Amino acid sequence: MERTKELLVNMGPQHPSTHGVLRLMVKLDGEQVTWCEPDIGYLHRCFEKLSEQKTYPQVIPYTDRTDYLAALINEQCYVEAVEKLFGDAIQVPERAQYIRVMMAELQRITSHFLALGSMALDLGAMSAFLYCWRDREKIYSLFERITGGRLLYNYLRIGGVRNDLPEGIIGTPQDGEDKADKTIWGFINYLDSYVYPEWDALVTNNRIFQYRTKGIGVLSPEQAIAYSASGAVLRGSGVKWDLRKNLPYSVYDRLEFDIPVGQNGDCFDRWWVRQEEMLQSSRIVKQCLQWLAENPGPVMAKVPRVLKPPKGEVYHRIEGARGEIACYVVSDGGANPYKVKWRSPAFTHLQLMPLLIPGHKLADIIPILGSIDIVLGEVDR
Amino acid sequence: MEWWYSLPTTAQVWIGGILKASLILICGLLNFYLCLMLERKISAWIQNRVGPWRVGLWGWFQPVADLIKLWVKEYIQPNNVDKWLYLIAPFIGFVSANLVWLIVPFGDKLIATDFEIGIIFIAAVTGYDVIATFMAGWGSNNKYSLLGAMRGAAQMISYEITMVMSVIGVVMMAGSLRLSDIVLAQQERGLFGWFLFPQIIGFLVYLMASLAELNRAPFDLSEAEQELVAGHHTEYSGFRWAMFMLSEYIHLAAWSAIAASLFLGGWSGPTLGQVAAGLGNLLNGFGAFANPVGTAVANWGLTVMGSTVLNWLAGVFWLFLKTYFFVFLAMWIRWTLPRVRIDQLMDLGWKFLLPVSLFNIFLTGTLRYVAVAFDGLPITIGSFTLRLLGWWL
Amino acid sequence: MGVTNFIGEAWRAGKSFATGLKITFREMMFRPAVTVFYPDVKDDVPPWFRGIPVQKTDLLTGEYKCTSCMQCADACPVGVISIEWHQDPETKKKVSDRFAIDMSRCMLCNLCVEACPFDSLVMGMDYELCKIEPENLVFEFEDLLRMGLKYSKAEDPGAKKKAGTPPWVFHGLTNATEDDIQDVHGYLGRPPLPKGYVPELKPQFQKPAEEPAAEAKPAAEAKPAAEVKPAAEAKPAAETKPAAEASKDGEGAGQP
Amino acid sequence: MDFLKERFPDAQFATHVNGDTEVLVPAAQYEEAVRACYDAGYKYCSAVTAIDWQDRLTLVTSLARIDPAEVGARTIHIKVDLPRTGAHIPSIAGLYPGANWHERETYDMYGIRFDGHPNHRRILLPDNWQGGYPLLKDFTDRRPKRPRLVRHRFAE
Repeated sequence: MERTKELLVNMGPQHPSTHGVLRLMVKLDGEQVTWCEPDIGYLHRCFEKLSEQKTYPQVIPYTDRTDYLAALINEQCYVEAVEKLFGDAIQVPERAQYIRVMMAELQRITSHFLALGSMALDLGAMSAFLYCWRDREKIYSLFERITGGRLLYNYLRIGGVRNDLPEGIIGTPQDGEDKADKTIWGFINYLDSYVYPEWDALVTNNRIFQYRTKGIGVLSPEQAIAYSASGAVLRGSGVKWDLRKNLPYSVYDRLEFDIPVGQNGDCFDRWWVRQEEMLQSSRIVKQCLQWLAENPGPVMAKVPRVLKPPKGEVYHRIEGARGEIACYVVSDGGANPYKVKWRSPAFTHLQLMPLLIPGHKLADIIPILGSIDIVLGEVDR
Repeated sequence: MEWWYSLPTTAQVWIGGILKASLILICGLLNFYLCLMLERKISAWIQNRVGPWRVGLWGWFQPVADLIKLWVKEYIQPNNVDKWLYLIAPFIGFVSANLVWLIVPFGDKLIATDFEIGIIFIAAVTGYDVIATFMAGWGSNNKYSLLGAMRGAAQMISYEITMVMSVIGVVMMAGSLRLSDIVLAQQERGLFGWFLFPQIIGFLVYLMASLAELNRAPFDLSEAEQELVAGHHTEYSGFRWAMFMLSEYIHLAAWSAIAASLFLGGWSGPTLGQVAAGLGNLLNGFGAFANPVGTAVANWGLTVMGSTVLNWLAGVFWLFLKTYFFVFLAMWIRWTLPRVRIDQLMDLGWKFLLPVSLFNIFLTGTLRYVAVAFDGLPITIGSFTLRLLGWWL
Repeated sequence: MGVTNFIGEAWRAGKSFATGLKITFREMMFRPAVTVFYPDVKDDVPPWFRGIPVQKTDLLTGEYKCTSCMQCADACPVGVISIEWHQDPETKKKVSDRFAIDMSRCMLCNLCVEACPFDSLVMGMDYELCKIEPENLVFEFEDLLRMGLKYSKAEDPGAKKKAGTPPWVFHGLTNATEDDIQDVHGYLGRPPLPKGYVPELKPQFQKPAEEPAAEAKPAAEAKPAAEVKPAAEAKPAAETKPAAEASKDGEGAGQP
Repeated sequence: MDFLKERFPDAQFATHVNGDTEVLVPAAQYEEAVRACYDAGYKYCSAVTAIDWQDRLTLVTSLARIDPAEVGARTIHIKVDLPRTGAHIPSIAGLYPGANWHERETYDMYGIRFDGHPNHRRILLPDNWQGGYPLLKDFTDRRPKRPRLVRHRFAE
């Protein structure tokens, strides 16, 4: 029989549902995708080259720009790596550690908000997307009052955090939805009592949504590990691995939380894992708030005005919002880092596209891309 | 009126035709305006926004500004398009959407053309929509457009069958394909003798099928903006793109009007005279204590009851209400549900809706037979009891 | 699949759709809109919102506090602060010729404010910095001083930098205007006043005597007198207090 | 790391400040060392990068172990010293598919060729990039710089 010609379609760089400037080259046989290759680099901003020419504190604002949806977690990764280089010279105050963890978990919630919302939007449920922007704005107004910045907060410092929490931002555990954008307690209660059930009923239990996501883009645990998947992608495939538990950094070993794990490794499981992680993050934030309300204290260690860590190398891995963020800092004893390597999860996850997409329909590219949850600023750095 | 009858017949036909056509067009455009504004406002309210706000009072003149903007916008025609298909596709869709309004009964004898084959006519003119979509997708020489056009054609063609099948039940109960007859048949069945209740299965199937027919979410696969950038009208700009929007919303309103006539009794509803008479009777305590006010109101109602214009106005009013109930339903569904995939859509159409509509036809036939066999048994009650039996089988 | 499965699936799907429709209906009917009508109504931002680094003036002497020590320029990651100065031959003091910030490249990282040893720079809350010409995004010293007026205070000459919350954290609005200072350098376009002329400060700028929280207290009191819009009034008034208490009992961070 | 110590007695071992192990093996033994780690359970390639000391390049391959029951499993960094120009090393993308793009990026930024790489192309820079390898210390950007904006006083 005669072979029909395959249709080569360029999804992106300008496409409604490739988040950012990703270019997906797909070959279509009818609606069936037979071949797929991502093409990146449209947003390359030379982060690693720049950071070799800046002093150590000056690199922190650039780490914000890599994954601009979870900026504080990137700062945490870089800052803790540099502190490890200093060894015992810098003792970070405990309160600063707790503030870092709390902000990181709030940041994780915002990042998951956007991940879930954009995936729902790509599947056509636009109202769900706007609901999560509505709730995301509340956290951002909290961040704005704490750090002064709304999206890119240059908040963490080598040796602590820039400033303490302002008066009254913590609030009381009785704060309700009306305080959701005034106090952190208010937002956490609002999240647990209103947002999560609404999401559950509106999207997660929706049959069309389940038809679209269940059994799509199945990733087996072995494949997930071999392809260096991490974060919700790895956990959605059923591997119970979370660097906050398995390689504890900061004060995570003193906080109690669970690791949600999926069974099938399909898009729905990744979605479900993210949704559950938001609840776990709110648990962590609650514990941090209780601790912070009780123990006031300094939030900044005594650090020299010019930071010159001793010669050495460190490779620091933390659990970012999208997976394992790692930072390889090499110091030659000078005021500038000799080398900074940024290991970004989204960059690693994009390798899964040629594995997951072929064999599915064209419409399935969208939930797969959404469940992998990439940020192009982090992919291209 | 005698000057009108003094005119030659050809002149009557032509003038009447032109008058009707322009009226239909105006009606379609008014519905477009309302639907567009409602779409924006309802989506905004659902998403905790306020929607258009700047132009006019609460932004209710936004569509005017949009149309002016689209009118003066540069008209871009890409290279290597199939020129004629590309140019005329939007207008074919526009015409097919407007043609549906021809057979919508707005009141007793207030109907443009009263076809005997009303339902079939709907299926026929909505067929043009497929052609328009496919011409647009094929003509504009874009891969996304082509995919969207393929999807749209497959979807519309397969759902037309289901839509007609789901209406057959109504036709069987009314005993006619003519829409005005269907409305009258519902009127004879009493105040709430709408076909919605006995034909609940048919109604649900018709709802889903016509959502797919109209390319509205959750079935808007031919212009799925997240998958295919804008589907079959990706390459259109300016007023030709506006033509697609026009036809989409006019089609939506027309479909709602048809659904209202088929299932909600169309224009039938209490007229002003009936209301006044009822009010008068109420004031009179139904003759218990007759007082001059009640009698006056009742008599006024009785005098007014016969006037054609008032009854027509009442009919238009009720049809408008029922139509926009359906419009609101469609928008509400659109802004709630995610989109289905093309193969799931086909499964739904062929494997679920079509068998269900056939089962509905079978059920209705049985009930008709039963109702005729032991008549006196009111058909709604009988249908419900037997439908309960139908679940068991 | 059997007919019962068929019907059950339809029932489950219908139920889930009904739930979703119920939720959207609730959102439509019973939830307020969150829209802010931006140009007419502005969302209230805290005074320490990082909009643009501005220069502060001492209301008492009318001198600006910048000494062109170049520390901000060194700390800036993108190098958008350009400072030119020359040495006054007789007084042997630095005289600033030019202090410009190129806001077209500034990334609002607050590092220059932290580097400033004289508490001269502060992050202003003005965020509408759109200009038609990119050259107009270069803010010269005059503009920065004008924008910084509403954070300026009558400084305490004897105050020495103490550990504790740095003064640029949670700084408040004093809403000083051009009438509250004497124009020593004439950057306001007014004729310079005779030297040694001591202006009578408005009550909210009078230094309260022997109180350690000398700088943040007037900010807290200035609120009611301020001609800020009522939406913003409640919030900053509530939030300039912590700076006062924090610096009073000296807890908080040591300035890096 | 005992299994590496007995396998490669002449390799140089070191420990990072956070407990990670780093092994400096000769280039000939690189693939063998990686496979030894793979067999020892280090099935997760965290990153591949390189460091440009001015006289040589050092390829760093960070391998980790994914064991849900284990807490505090440190990373192994396998290091290879390579010449600064024309360096090439066997690719491990067959063993660790996740290292595929990291190797491409390392080639893109440092010019280290990976023999046997399935898809050996530039990844972040454009395919027709001629400007050299950016992360080498002696890289100079020849593209025109944006001029510094200067505004005349009181121009508004």
